[in-house]
Amino acid sequence: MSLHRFANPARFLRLAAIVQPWCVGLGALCLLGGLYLGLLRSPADYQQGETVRIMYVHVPAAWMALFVYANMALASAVALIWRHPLADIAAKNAAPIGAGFTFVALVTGSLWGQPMWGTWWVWDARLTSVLILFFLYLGHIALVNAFDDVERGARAGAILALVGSVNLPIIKFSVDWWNTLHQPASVLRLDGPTIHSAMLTPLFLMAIAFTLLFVALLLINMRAEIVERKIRNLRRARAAES
Amino acid sequence: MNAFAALVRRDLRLALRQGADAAMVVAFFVLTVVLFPFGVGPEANILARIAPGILWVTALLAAMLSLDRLFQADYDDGSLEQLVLTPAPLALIVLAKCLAHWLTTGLPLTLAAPILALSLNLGTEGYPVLVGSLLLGTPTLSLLGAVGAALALGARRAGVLVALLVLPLTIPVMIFGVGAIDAALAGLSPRPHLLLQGALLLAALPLCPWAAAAALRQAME
Amino acid sequence: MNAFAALVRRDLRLALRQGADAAMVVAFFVLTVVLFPFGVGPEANILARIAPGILWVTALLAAMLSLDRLFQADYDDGSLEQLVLTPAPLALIVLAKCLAHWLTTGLPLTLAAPILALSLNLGTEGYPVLVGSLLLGTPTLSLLGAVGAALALGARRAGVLVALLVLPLTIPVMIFGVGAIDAALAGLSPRPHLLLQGALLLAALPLCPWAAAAALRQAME
Amino acid sequence: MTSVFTPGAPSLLVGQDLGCVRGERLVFGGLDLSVGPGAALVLTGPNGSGKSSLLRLLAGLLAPARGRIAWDGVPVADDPEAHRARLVFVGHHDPVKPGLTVAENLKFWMTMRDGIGDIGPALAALGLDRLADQPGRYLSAGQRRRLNLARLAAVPARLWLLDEPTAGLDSAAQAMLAALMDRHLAGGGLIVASAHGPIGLGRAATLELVR
Amino acid sequence: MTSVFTPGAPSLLVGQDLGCVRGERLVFGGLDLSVGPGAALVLTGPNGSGKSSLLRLLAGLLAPARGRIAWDGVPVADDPEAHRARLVFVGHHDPVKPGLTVAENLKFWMTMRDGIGDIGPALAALGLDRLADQPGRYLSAGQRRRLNLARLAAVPARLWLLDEPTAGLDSAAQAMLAALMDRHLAGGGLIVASAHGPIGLGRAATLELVR
Ligand code: HEM
Ligand SMILES: Nc1ncnc2c1ncn2[C@@H]1O[C@H](COP(=O)(O)OP(=O)(O)OP(=O)(O)O)[C@@H](O)[C@H]1O
Ligand SMILES: Nc1ncnc2c1ncn2[C@@H]1O[C@H](COP(=O)(O)OP(=O)(O)OP(=O)(O)O)[C@@H](O)[C@H]1O
Ligand SMILES: [Mg+2]
Ligand SMILES: [Mg+2]
Repeated sequence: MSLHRFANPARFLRLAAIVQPWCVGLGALCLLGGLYLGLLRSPADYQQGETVRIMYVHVPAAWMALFVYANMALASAVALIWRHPLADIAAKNAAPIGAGFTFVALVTGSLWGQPMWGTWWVWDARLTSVLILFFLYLGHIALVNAFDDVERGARAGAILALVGSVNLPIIKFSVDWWNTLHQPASVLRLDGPTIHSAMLTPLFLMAIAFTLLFVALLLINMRAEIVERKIRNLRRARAAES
Repeated sequence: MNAFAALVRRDLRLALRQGADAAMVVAFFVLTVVLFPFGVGPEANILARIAPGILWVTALLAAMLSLDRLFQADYDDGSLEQLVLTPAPLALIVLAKCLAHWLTTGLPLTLAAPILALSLNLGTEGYPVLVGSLLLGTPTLSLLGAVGAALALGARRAGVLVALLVLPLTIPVMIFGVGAIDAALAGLSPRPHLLLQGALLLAALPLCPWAAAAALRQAME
Repeated sequence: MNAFAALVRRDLRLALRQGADAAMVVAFFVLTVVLFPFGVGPEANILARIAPGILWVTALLAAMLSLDRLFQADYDDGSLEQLVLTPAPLALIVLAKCLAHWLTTGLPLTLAAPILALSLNLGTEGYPVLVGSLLLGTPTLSLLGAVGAALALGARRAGVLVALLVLPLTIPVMIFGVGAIDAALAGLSPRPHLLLQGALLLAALPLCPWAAAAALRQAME
Repeated sequence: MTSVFTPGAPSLLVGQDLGCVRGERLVFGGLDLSVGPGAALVLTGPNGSGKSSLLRLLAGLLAPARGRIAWDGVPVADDPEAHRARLVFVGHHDPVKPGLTVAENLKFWMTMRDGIGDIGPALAALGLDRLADQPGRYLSAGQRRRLNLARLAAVPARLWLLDEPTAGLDSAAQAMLAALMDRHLAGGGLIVASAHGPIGLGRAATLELVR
Repeated sequence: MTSVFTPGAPSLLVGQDLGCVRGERLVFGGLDLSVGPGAALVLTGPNGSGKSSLLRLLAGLLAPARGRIAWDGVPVADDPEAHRARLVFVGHHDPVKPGLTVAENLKFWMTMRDGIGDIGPALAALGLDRLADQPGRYLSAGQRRRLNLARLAAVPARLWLLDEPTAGLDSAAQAMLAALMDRHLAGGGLIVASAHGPIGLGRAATLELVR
């Protein structure tokens, strides 16, 4: 009976089956191209040397961290307003992927920070707000998984994602201010250095690759979850009949 | 409106009769603040330097302590479903519970803070701003906390989960709170920080009860 | 003994169902530690200085956040009276619940602590002592907390008393814990502090389950 | 699924084609019911057949997976606050605060419904007058149930939704409840109640749920 | 205060001159009772008359304000652990963990009594076999009660103390419980149960408590 709510997931599943291989293929292509151009063909930075190549992973990952959260909030709004079950599932499954990108951004940033700033971590505004974003993701994941009833967890998660999306700019803004108050102006950062096109192309390729990767992962997760819910329903129905 | 007052009065009465939660909150606040001189050593200047931060962080953590119980007791004994069935808007009911929570945690914390500040050698310029920023900030904590508590209702390990949900959201409140005191100590005007704290409160005042009410309705299912 | 293992297993299962819970405690721990740089500012040397205090306060908070529910849930749903009616000695049952609590709170905290200490720039000499003192101290927190949680069940007016009695008992645990790390950082021997922590644990191990069991029996009346 | 229509002229509470899903499992579907003024509907059926779920649906605590519930022809989802104002729901739990006295407990629920009258008659209606000053913590199971039911007498409402109201009551209290329900029906009220046995509603329609 | 003596040869459970004080108020006093092997005693009386209190006294959850309780002539206070090992108590609350499945819940209570057998028959005895894998959170009120009662079938014990065991049960479950109780009595077990109506114990003595 509750399967009736997944009547259109059948259509979604069909669509996803078509889109997903394309995402994987194109994503892999962009990834290889971006890595090739970035790691082998682009110039080393005159200041930073070879370590600048971390940028090709770090920056797109950081972008994705924000992008995925925005998507999640959007999906949550759709789920809450129109009660669309697919939006629920999308928001729920986007969170771990977003957390993954955020984690990659944090780790690559740290790895970059070690040679650049001589330390793995500083309490800089941008770093700290990414860290908080990571916690928002973790809180979301924890909440969604803290209920025995899958749907209940998903809907609680949707509310949290919305509240978080209101708060995210506030956090960013407050952390920026906090930092300017406490931190001496010596924060090491490339203040918008004019980037070479030789750096820009691989950067964009990587960004596209990450986006496609995200879509592919999301589709895979969503399909798995829909199938899992179906199986559970069937099992319940059979238990009820016997 | 009648219902609002009745609910606040009931929650206050329950808190005063049993009292464990509010007392726990203040006791935790005092204990943790007192702990830091042990850790940092008794150097007055370092203590004074970190005093605003310590006071705000511990106030925040102390508020967390009682949050998971905000709706839990009412949920367990069936009072919550009756509250949901009351004709009054659910957001108003949430607001009443937040007010009662603040009166039993935020307010005592605010009152205890100056005494603790003394033990941390906070500069005299800091006191009024400390109290002011706590007065403006702790209600926001209660409001944000209500959202977390409502979301975590029926979840396992609600206590830690609530903290996990709420702490990231409360960071701006704390940043401006500490900022205000630091500004006052540095001889600057704390006004912009306090105004921002006020703005946060004004934003949270309608939004949080609404979100918490939505979450509570979910929990009834 | 069978009963002991069964109870630990049940509590662990309840806590770990779907696997997110120990992770939740660690996430909470990290989050709390992160609050302090916001409060006291990002200067590495000050952070390093208060790191032991921060880590211990957080451990205490995490323990308390989950402790008030240690018996409450079992009390509310009637499981507690059934546990009391089990042939196994009640003190053993309390001990089993403490062990499960420690395994899901104290242990993950202890394991996560070194990583957090890194972000607070704790001196390298501090690490082994940090872990050791948490290993020795967190079980005591669970045990003391159990007494508090049990007392709070039956307590009517006594709620306030409980908070004020049990919480201060955790102070020595924290002070010796912080003291041990500070001693190590200062190049002194942390041994006396650790020995004292060990003594506290040894004293708490028989006393707390006994006291908690007595309190639980009261709560049945 | 069984369905029962109470025939009668102006039918106030109507549920059409109701379906309920809990824990991702269908509890019932395609259920119709209708209760007119002065009429009572008794829900029966084995454990887990969905009596409580149906009552929660009618109270608006659960959203129906399908179908609609209407009052006087207007879907209750259109104005949930008005619906809440016209009903009293007595569930499996007794909302009694251990720290408040019996009188305080009842007074609170009365004020929440904007009643400011005297709770004395309501307490007396369920034989609780002698206990008015006892803290809720000292009540026996049946006394708690009586206190829960006393809300029926304290708060004016057209629609009573009662989930096994007699559970734990002694025969005196059951008689008091029956008298209360009779008076309610005589005044044009509506009752939907679940039960495993007779609950003192003589001429009520029955809706049997099956699993 | 009323008192009833079940006459009969070897009388296992005996209470003499029992008095109970709750909330600083005397609930009953001077109560005598005695239950022999294969016999049942049904406690009746109005709400608040002390049925639950008496059962808790017999279980050892409450200490009697006066009088003594003996098993085979030995005061149970002398060896409370042995007394706990010989009884199962079913109270007003159902000790069901929402996060554990039905089977896990029952298994747990079985292991706590050092049973390591199969829970299948006990689940079947109360018609819960189909629900074995449902989380406790999804149970209806009657299903929880059944799970609570399933402990009777899962744990071997001489003495059953049942507080309104049929509350919330449908007729099928009431029959299952009656069968279970019959078998227990036939095997020489003892039952003390409180009730507001018939609970399927045919030839049981009755102890009427008054307020
Ligand atoms: C854990 C540490 C770090 C974190 C969390 C972090 C976070 C971020 C974020 C969120 C962005 C994207 C923001 C935007 O485009 O507006 C970003 C971009 C960037 N980061 Fe990092 N970062 C870290 C460390 C570093 C380090 C050590 C460097 C190099 C010294 C670095 C260099 C850059 C550059 C060059 C960009 C692109 C800037 C732009 O697009 O304008 N980051 N980082
Ligand atoms: N926890 C308690 N503390 C103090 N007094 C209590 C407590 N529980 C019950 N009482 C009081 O003791 C008396 C007997 O209560 P008890 O629960 O034994 O009654 P009962 O016969 O089981 O009633 P019911 O039929 O309602 O279950 C009541 O008057 C009640 O007010
Ligand atoms: N909170 C819940 N979440 C999910 N499923 C539930 C929940 N409560 C009950 N159920 C399931 O819904 C079905 C109907 O439950 P409901 O409580 O409505 O039954 P009932 O007819 O009231 O039974 P009883 O006579 O035992 O009170 C049951 O199969 C139960 O397992
Ligand atoms: Mg029911
Ligand atoms: Mg009773």
